[in-house]
Parts: sequence; structure tokens; C-alpha cells
Amino acid sequence: NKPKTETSANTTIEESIRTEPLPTLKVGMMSAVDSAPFYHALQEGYFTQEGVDVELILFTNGQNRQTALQTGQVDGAMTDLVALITQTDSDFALTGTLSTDGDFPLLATGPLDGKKSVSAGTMEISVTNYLLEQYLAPKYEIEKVFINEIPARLEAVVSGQLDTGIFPEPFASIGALRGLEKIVFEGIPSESLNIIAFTKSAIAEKESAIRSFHIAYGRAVADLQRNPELARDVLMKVIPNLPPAVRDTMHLPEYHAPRLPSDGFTKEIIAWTGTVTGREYILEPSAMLDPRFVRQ
Amino acid sequence: MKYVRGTTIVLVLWYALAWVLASPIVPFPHLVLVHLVRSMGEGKTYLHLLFSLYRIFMGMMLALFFAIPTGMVAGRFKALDQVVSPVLYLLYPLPKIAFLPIFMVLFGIGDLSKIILIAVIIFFPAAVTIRDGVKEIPVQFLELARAYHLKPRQILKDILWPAILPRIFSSLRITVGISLSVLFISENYAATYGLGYYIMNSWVMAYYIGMYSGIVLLSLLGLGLYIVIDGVERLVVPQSAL
Amino acid sequence: MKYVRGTTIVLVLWYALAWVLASPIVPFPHLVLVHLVRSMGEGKTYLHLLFSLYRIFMGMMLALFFAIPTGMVAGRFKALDQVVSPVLYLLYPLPKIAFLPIFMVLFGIGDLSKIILIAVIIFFPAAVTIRDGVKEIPVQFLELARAYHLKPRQILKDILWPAILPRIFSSLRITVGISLSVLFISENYAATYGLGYYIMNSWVMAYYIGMYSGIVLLSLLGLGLYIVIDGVERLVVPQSAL
Amino acid sequence: MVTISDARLDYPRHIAFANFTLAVKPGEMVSIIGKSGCGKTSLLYAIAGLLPLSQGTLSLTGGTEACSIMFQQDRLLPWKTVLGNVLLGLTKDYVGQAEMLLDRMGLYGHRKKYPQQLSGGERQRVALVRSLVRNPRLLLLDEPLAALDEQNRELLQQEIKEFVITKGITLIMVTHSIQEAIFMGSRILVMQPDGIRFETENPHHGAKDLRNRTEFFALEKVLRAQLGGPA
Amino acid sequence: MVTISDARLDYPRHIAFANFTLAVKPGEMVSIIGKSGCGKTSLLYAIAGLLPLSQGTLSLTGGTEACSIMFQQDRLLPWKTVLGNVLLGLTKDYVGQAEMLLDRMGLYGHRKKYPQQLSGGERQRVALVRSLVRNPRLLLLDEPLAALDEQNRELLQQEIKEFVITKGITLIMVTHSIQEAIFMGSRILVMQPDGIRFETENPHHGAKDLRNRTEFFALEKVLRAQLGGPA
Ligand SMILES: Nc1ncnc2c1ncn2[C@@H]1O[C@H](COP(=O)(O)OP(=O)(O)OP(=O)(O)O)[C@@H](O)[C@H]1O
Ligand SMILES: Nc1ncnc2c1ncn2[C@@H]1O[C@H](COP(=O)(O)OP(=O)(O)OP(=O)(O)O)[C@@H](O)[C@H]1O
Ligand SMILES: [Mg+2]
Ligand SMILES: [Mg+2]
Repeated sequence: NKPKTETSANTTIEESIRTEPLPTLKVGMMSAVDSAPFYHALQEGYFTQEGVDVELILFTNGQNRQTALQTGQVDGAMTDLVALITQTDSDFALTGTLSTDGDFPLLATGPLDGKKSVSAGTMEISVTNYLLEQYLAPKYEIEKVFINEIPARLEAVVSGQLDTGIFPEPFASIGALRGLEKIVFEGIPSESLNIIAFTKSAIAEKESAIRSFHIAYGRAVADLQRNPELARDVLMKVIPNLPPAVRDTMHLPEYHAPRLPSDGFTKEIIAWTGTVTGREYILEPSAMLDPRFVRQ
Repeated sequence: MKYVRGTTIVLVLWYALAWVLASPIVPFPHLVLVHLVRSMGEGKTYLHLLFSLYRIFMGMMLALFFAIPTGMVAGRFKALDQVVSPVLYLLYPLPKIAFLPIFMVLFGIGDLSKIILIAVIIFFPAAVTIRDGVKEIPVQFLELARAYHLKPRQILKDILWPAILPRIFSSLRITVGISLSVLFISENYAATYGLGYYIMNSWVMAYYIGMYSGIVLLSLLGLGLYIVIDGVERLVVPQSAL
Repeated sequence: MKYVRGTTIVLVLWYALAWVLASPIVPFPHLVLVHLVRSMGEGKTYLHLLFSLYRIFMGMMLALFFAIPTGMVAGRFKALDQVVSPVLYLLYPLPKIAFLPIFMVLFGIGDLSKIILIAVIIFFPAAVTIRDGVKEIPVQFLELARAYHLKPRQILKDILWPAILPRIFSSLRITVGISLSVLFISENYAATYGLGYYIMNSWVMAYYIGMYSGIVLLSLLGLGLYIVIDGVERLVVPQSAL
Repeated sequence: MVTISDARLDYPRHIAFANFTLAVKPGEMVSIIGKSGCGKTSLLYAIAGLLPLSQGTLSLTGGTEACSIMFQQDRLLPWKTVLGNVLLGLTKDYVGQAEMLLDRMGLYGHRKKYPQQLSGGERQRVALVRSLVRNPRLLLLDEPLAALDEQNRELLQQEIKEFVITKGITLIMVTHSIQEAIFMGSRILVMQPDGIRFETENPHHGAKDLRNRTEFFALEKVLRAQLGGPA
Repeated sequence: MVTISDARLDYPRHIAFANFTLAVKPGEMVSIIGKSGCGKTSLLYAIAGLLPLSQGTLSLTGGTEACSIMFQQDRLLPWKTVLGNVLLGLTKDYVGQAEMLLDRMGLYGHRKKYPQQLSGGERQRVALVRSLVRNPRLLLLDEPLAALDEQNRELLQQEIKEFVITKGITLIMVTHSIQEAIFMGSRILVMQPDGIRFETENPHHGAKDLRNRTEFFALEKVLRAQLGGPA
């Protein structure tokens, strides 16, 4: 661990002299609260200071992001454990290196209390499906309806075709503006389901760049922990078309210093994924997680 | 016989692509076929097929039910065309997927909204094709109809309809292709059966072998529909063979 | 003039829908127009328009460049049709979106892959329309060509091409509509400009006013293209007016 | 039956005919001859109500409904059989008459064929039957027998004449054959783009032996002279 | 030039003609008459190589390349002007001859029109010019003047005859006019579905005053008798 001041001083001096450009890293982002530290780091110049030229590509569609990752169009991307598991099983060598912090409230037309069975919109092969069970299974019988497109899922709830649905922040807050009730379940999930994954080739060829990437992330998280308003500001800035009213109503997660899910939790998700897809995953967490970058 | 040849060509291209890319995103055909043959043992596969077939068939019927009269009226009556065509031109380019929420609100999340979505997507190309076809009917035949004082019903039955029948088959062929290739949009919500659902779901899992076997089924379903359409055309357009 | 009437009808329908649904998913037209007019002050709006126009234009040219010869060959030579048509029938129904991975690997995530995606989507309907058109060319004219010993080049130039020109315009109209309405697929990844990007981006954020103003622009872009196509057709098919 | 006065018909940049005045009494049979391009077809179109006059007036007893036109080109519908073409727009009641007429024109054996399977002369006869079978009060024929051999031609002239007279049909017929014009017409017009050049009654029209009469040849000579040099 | 022996041509369920044997020497002008539907058009198609014989042999000096056919229906391309239609498949070198021929047929003023703007007879003349302008060694004409008035008809017979003789073209011409057959043909055939019914040389073919000779009328009578009763 080099002292930060030294690193930044070095880069600024060197930049003016050397002609050799910084190593580059292309990372896919989603319009989710998870992305705040990354954009904050970019905005503050932390990436270049740490010696990596990062390009953040914002995807509006999870499937396209996943495809870009599979085809090596990006070095890494914000994804989730369920996707990581299915991909790894399908011979797409991906490695999770960093848990990110997201938030997935429910939206409902009214309180769910008193209902026996609840119809809920979610996506089938997705962490939202897992979360839905975690949130509701103890108290209700869940009737799942799979609607992949988030705006479509929202309308299904608004129009009363569904009792509730699960939505990532900041989208949940947009839905709340439509008069829906936002239900937040503190403490669920026990560990983060979202994760940054890099392709195997990126890990092999750009190890030091990825290391710098994580260090910069850590610095950004520290900033956000000190002042959560920074996260709101940067999200409002980088996510197109966010209604201003959402700025103060969105439910921010607690941003954590670089970390990875525990083996136990990962195994639980592997088992759960198997029940949803109907396939058996003989995977060890170590096959898809690489803790080298988050070790202090 | 000719379909065997066509299939062979497609297989060869597929092998070549798989070999060049050497990536799991294009699995080798034999792997997919093995998976496909195995899945044919499961009842689920047939349900996927049947659900998709049902939605496509209903969607196409619904679309043609409106597209044929619309196209005919616009092609035949200049005054009405002045109203109909601009409306078609304005609405055709709309991205139908963006209207998913509206379809859901209006028609629920069941089969009805899926069918209507398919119908709306193919209505426009069908209506435009038929309108253009009616406009190309030789003026001689329309004069003949006037000269022999045919009633509107007779003009429709004896002149317009037979004259555009080949166009209607042409637009059927176009719309079959479109509606199969957009199945994934309509079967992307609140579906548990359907080839579109199966393909997208496999894709989400990065389960490319499954995805490709769904695609092969879709392709064969399309081929089957095309063979039916071509056959029916030969039957009902008798003079075409002369 | 007729476009004003068409636009009015669309606006009336839109108002009615907005009023019936009373939901933000269908905002009232005037709200959208206000937003649109305001956004016309920004350079970005024109960039969205220009990028989409560029991609569509290139995609259509590319598609027609292959679809016209394919359709002509299939329509004219029975032996070749036996090979080409089954291949078309098998490939047409494929959900092109599922091939995004292949396009990305082969052509990256830049403009090239977007253009090729559009081209592939519209290649099939264009090729089928043109093939069907060539098949409908009256046998008299083909006999005439044989009787007067026209060389293949002359048959193409003097018989086939002018005979299917109206069909080519018809297929242009179909493909303009399709390619505009699928812009959202190709501009859904790694894009920062383009109406498809703008619409989808607004959609995923449930920003309906923005989405609709994008859609209005798309619709007007389509209308503009249609007016151009219809105008060019009147110019290059001189006998159509007689 | 038909009254046309001072009629003119313009195409863009071309005057089809002008200065045309004619009154046809019910039951009359008018033959029109004239050079190629002098406006004969256009005149029939105008009478049938298919083209509007640019000037002048035209009136028809019974309106255009009462009239039936046989076009110069056969205009058979390729998707209908011979019988189907003949019965275009008619009810099943006409099948008997249609088959009788087809038989008289030597086409009975062809009645189930499609037009593409017929010879030129056969197609023309089908088109002729199609215009006759609907028993119009006014029949307009545009060179109805041009594609026929001379024997068939004379036979069919006889058939048409009988049919028209028996049914009391008024006939206006364009032909290029002077002999045909004389045989068929109770009145004969020589038309020019700028009006009627020559007009004559044909008093021997009803005579059985018309073709062998000296009057026939005399009239032929007159008409030939009136037709003048080639266009 | 053309040798046909024991030829037969079948359509599905129909024999167009059978038993047809004919040898045409270079420079000959053969007129063919026959009843409607007796297979004349089919014969020309076979000679032009557009339909295969079902039986028998057919050979052409110079192959089908050397021959040019004028169809019974005009088959003008609607997307080409008159001049464009005439020059179909030809280079610019032919413009002069095309315009000369159009002029001789009274069509010069129409050369920039589209076919849809022409009268029936005008269309037919355009089709005729189109078949002449390419100076074929063998010219096949299928009722080329059927839509023309008698004056124009005689004039054009003369024009074609001159053109054909000057250029040394071999001509096979189908017509329904017996007089036309005599005037145009150095040999005249009466055709039947089952072969040639009657065949005669026309020794006076070259005579200037042919139309007024007694041989002309004698031959006409013979041919009329040979044509027999209507089909
Ligand atoms: N495609 C076809 N299928 C079946 N029969 C046909 C076909 N074409 C022509 N025929 C028949 O073959 C016979 C000869 O036709 P063809 O056109 O050669 O006659 P033609 O001598 O030229 O007659 P016309 O003087 O009326 O033009 C006719 O009886 C016709 O009905
Ligand atoms: N649509 C049109 N536009 C311009 N001119 C036309 C059009 N139709 C016909 N004409 C011209 O009008 C004139 C009369 O045409 P019409 O068809 O009435 O002649 P016609 O007497 O029937 O000749 P034919 O005996 O050759 O059939 C011709 O010179 C023709 O060129
Ligand atoms: Mg005429
Ligand atoms: Mg013939």
C-alpha cells in the first residue's frame, strides 16, 4: 500500500513528462445506486491518480451489459452473484472482485399486511427473485410473476395487476412518486448480492490496473461515508432523466470499503440459483471470486 | 428436398461461425442438436412450441383482420388514403416495446396483451404492403369493373381480392418472419411458456446451448409456417401455375 | 396538407388515450410538445436525430445492397430459389436480438455493429418482398426479353428493375418503419446519442414525457423519410402517374 | 337512346376528338370507321361514362347502367375461367345464356380454361360474349372481331346482328373493316379527330343477300374514298 | 433458313398443332392463314425458340439469335417511351433507323409518349417497328396490322414488303386477311391443327399492280374455299 499522497504526486508529475498512456479499463455500470462510488471516483480523478484510465459505460439493460461482458467488449461490469454463477457455469470465465452496495425496495399500492397470498413482480433468474423470497416468504404465500422490463413491472403494480414488485433504487423512488408505497427491509440481504466482475483475460493482463481501480473505489467510498450527500449528487448527475424529487427520497445503502461476500453466503446463493434454474452448480466460491483486490 | 439443401447450408454456415468464433456464445450445431433431441422427450418443449404458435397465429389473424381492409381502403380511395397513409406513416415507426406498459394497463398481463402486441407490430407492414399492392392493380381492371357496373361487393370479390391475393401471401410471409422474430418481446413478461420466453431465459442464464435449441425450434416453426403458406398460395391462386 | 390532417388524427387519438388512461404512462400531447419545443433549443436533440438518421440510412443501404440481388436472383432463377428461399425462411424468424453477442464479438459495440444489426433485421423482409415481386413480373415481358435476345444486363436494366421498382419502394416503406421501430434494440447498448437510446433511457427511468418527445421525434423522422420516399418514387416511376 | 352534341375530349396535351355531334335512336345500329388514332375508342369511353367530356353534352336513355362495352383489348381477368369472366358481376341465372353464347362462338369446350390458355382470337370472342351476355340496351363494341379469321368473322357478324336485332339492342360498333361496317350498320359514320367527316344511312342493312348486292360494293367504294389517304 | 419437320407442340391437355412440315428458303415471304385457335401463334413461338416442340425437329440458319418476333399482343413496356420500347436491347446506333421507321408508320410525333397514351392501332405499329428495327434475318409477324384501318393497312403492307425485300429478310407472317396474305406472301399456307391443309406459291407476288390482277381474285377465292367453314 503506497501512501496516497505520493501516488498522486507521482502521477501528476509523470503525466506531464511521459508519453506512454495510462493502462485503460472499461467497466460497465448500471443506473443503480451501486454506481455512485465509481462515478464519484471518476469525477474526483481518483482513478487517474491511482494510475488507471477508467471508462465507465452506463448500460440501461442488464442483458446487454452481460453480453458485453461475455464478449469481452468491457473488461468488467457491475453484475450480481446469480449472473456470476450462471455465467461461470456456462464457460464464461468471469471473476468477482468487489461487492457493490445496492438497494432493492418493494413497491405496493397499499400495505401488504393482512394478505395471505401476494402477487409480486420480479425477474426469474435474478437476485431480485431471491430477495423477494427473503422479504416475503416468512409471512406470505408468494405468487411470482416474471416481468423483466422494469417500467413494465412498475405499470403492472400501478394498474393493480400485481400486489407488489421489487425495484432497484433509484427506480423504486421514481415509482414511489407515482403514489406507491416503498417498503424497505433493513438487514436483508445479510451480505451484498451485487458484485463487480472482470473477465479472466482482464484479470490476467490488467492486474495492476484493476488493483488501482479498487483502491480508487475505496477512496470514493470513504468520501461517501463521510458525506452521503455526495452520493446523491453524483447519481443525479450521471443517471439520465432522474426526476429531481428523487434526490432526497431515494434510499441509499451503506457504502462499504472494498469487500467480497463470505463463502457461506456465496454457497447459499449457489444453491438457491440451482433451485431456480433447475440445474446443478458444482462450483466452489473460490472459482468465481478473487479476494486479492480487496485484501488490505 | 429443397428444404434439406437449405438446412444443410445453414448448418454449414453455423459450423463455420462456431469454428471462427470459438466461443461459447456460438455453440457447435451438434451439441445443440443433441440437447434438442433430448429435450424433445419432455412435454415442456411442446408446450413452448404450442404457446408460441398460438400467440403468433392469433396475432397474425388479428393483424390481418384490420390490415387487409385498411390497406384496401387506402389503396383504392384516394381521398381516404390522404387520411390513412399519414396516420400509418406516423404510427409505424413507434417502438412498440415502449408501449408495453400501455398494453399491460389496457389488456392485462395475460395472453391477450401478448397477442395484441404481436398484432400491432405486424399490422403496419401488412397494411402498407397491401395498400401498395392495391395501388398497383392495373387500371384496366378497375375500368372494367366500372364499365360493367360491378357493385362494391363484387369489385372486392372479383377484382381487388384476387388481384392482391399474391400480395397478401407476400405480406403473410413478411409478417410470419417479423412476428416470430419479435416473440421475445411479447413473451418477455408474465410468461412461463413460449419459445420467446425460453430463448430469453436461456440467454439470461448465459445458457447458450439452450438458447440455440430454442432458436432452432423457432426457425423450424417458421419454416413449417412458410411451407404451409406457400402450399396454400398454390392452392388458392390457381392461375399462378399457368 | 394531408400530413396536417394525419397528424391531427393522431393527436386526437393520443388525447383520447391520455384522457382514458389518466396515467403518466400516456402524458397529454401538449405537455410533450412543450418539452419537445424546449429541447429543440439544445444541440443534443439534433445529435440524437442525426445519429439515428445516419444509422438507419446506412443500415437500409447495406440491407438493400444485399436484399435486392438476393431477391432478384431468387425470384428469377428457379434453381437458385430452391436454395435461397429455404435459407431465408430458416433465418428470417431468428430473434435478431439474440444474436447481439455475435454482433458484438464480430463488430464491436460501436456504430458498425448497430448499423449491421439494423441491416440484418430489415434484410429479410426486403429480400422476401423483392423476391415475391420478381415472381409476379408478367411472363409476357420475360418472353419478350428472350425473344429479343436481351443480355442479362439488359434484362436487369430494362425489364426486371423497372418492373420491381414499385416493389422496391414498397419494401423501402416497410423497412423504414421496421428499422425505426427497432432502433431501440440497436441503440440500447454503448450509445450516448440516438433517438432509440434517448427513448429507452427515458423509458427505463419511467421518464415518460421525455420518452414521448423522443417518440414524437422518431415519428416525425419517419414521416420525413416517407415523404422523401414517396416523392422519389413519383420521380423515378414516371409511368405510374399516367 | 344516345345524344351527343358538340362534344370534345382532351387528354393532357392531346385532343382525342372534337366537334362531335350524334343522335342515335333506339334499335339503331351505328358503325364507326376512321383512321387509327382518330378518337374512336375515346368516343366509346365517353359514351360508357368512363371518361368525362371536356366540352359538350352527352346523354343516355337509362344512364350508363343500360350500356355494356367491349374493350379493344380483351381485359380478361387472369384469375377467372372463361365462364367466370363471362359471368363477371352477374348472377347464376345467366349461366344458361352464357353457355349458349359461348357455344355459338365456338368456345364451349374452352369454358373452364383460364385466359392465359387461349389463343388471341379465342380471348377476343370471350370478351365479346362477356359484353353480350348481360343484354344491355346499348352495346358498344370496339373492333370486336379484329383478331378473327375471315370465315369466323363473317359468321360472328351474323350472330351479333341476329342477337342485337332479336333483343332490340342499340349498337354502336367501331371497326376497321369497311365491309363489316356496311354489313353491321344501319348507319355508317366516318370519323375524324375534328368531327364526323361523312355519314350515311344503309337502306339495305336488312337484306339477306346484302354481301352480294351491287349497292354493297358501291357503298364500299364511297366509304373507302371518304376514309382518304393514310394518317 | 427454316426447316421444320413433322413438328408437334402440346400444351397440357391440348395439342396446339401436329404433323407440321415446312422448309423456308432465305428471302422467302411466307403467309400463314388459318382459323382462330389452329396453332399459328404457337408455331411462331416454336420457331422463335420460345416454346419447345413436343415432337419433330426444327432448325434455323443462324439460330434464334437471327430472328425477331412481333407478338400478337403488343407487349409494350409501360415504363418505356415509344422510342425506348423500339430500341429495347439495342445501342444508340439504331436511333436513326428507329426514328425513320416510326416516321414511316406515322408515329414520329408520338415517339416520346408512353404506351398507355396511345391508341390500339398506334401501339400495334410501335410493336411492329420494334420488330423491324433490329434488321433480323428472319422476321416473324403475328397479325401485325389487325388493329389498323384499311388505308393504313395497305400502306403498311407496302412498307413492310419494301423493307423486307430491300434488307433481304426472310418473312413468316400470320394474318387473318386473305388479301393481305396474298399481297405479302411469295408462298401462302393454310394451316390446320393437324398440319398444313393447303399450300401455294404466289407467282405474281412481285407484280406492282398485284391488287388489281385477276389472279389476285382467283387466288382469294381458292384460299377462302380452303379455309372452309368456321371453327
Ligand atoms: N397455355 C395453353 N394451355 C393450353 N392450351 C393453350 C395454351 N395456349 C394456347 N392454347 C390452345 O392452343 C390452341 C392454339 O393456340 P394459338 O394461340 O397457337 O392459336 P392461333 O392459331 O394463334 O389462334 P388465333 O388466330 O386466335 O390467335 C388454341 O386452341 C388454344 O386454346
Ligand atoms: N392517355 C392518353 N394521353 C394522351 N393521349 C392519348 C391518351 N390516350 C389516347 N391518346 C391519343 O388520343 C388519340 C385517340 O385515341 P383513341 O384510342 O381514341 O384512338 P382510336 O380511334 O381508338 O385508334 P385505334 O383505331 O388505333 O384504336 C390517339 O392519337 C392517342 O395517341
Ligand atoms: Mg381504338
Ligand atoms: Mg394467335
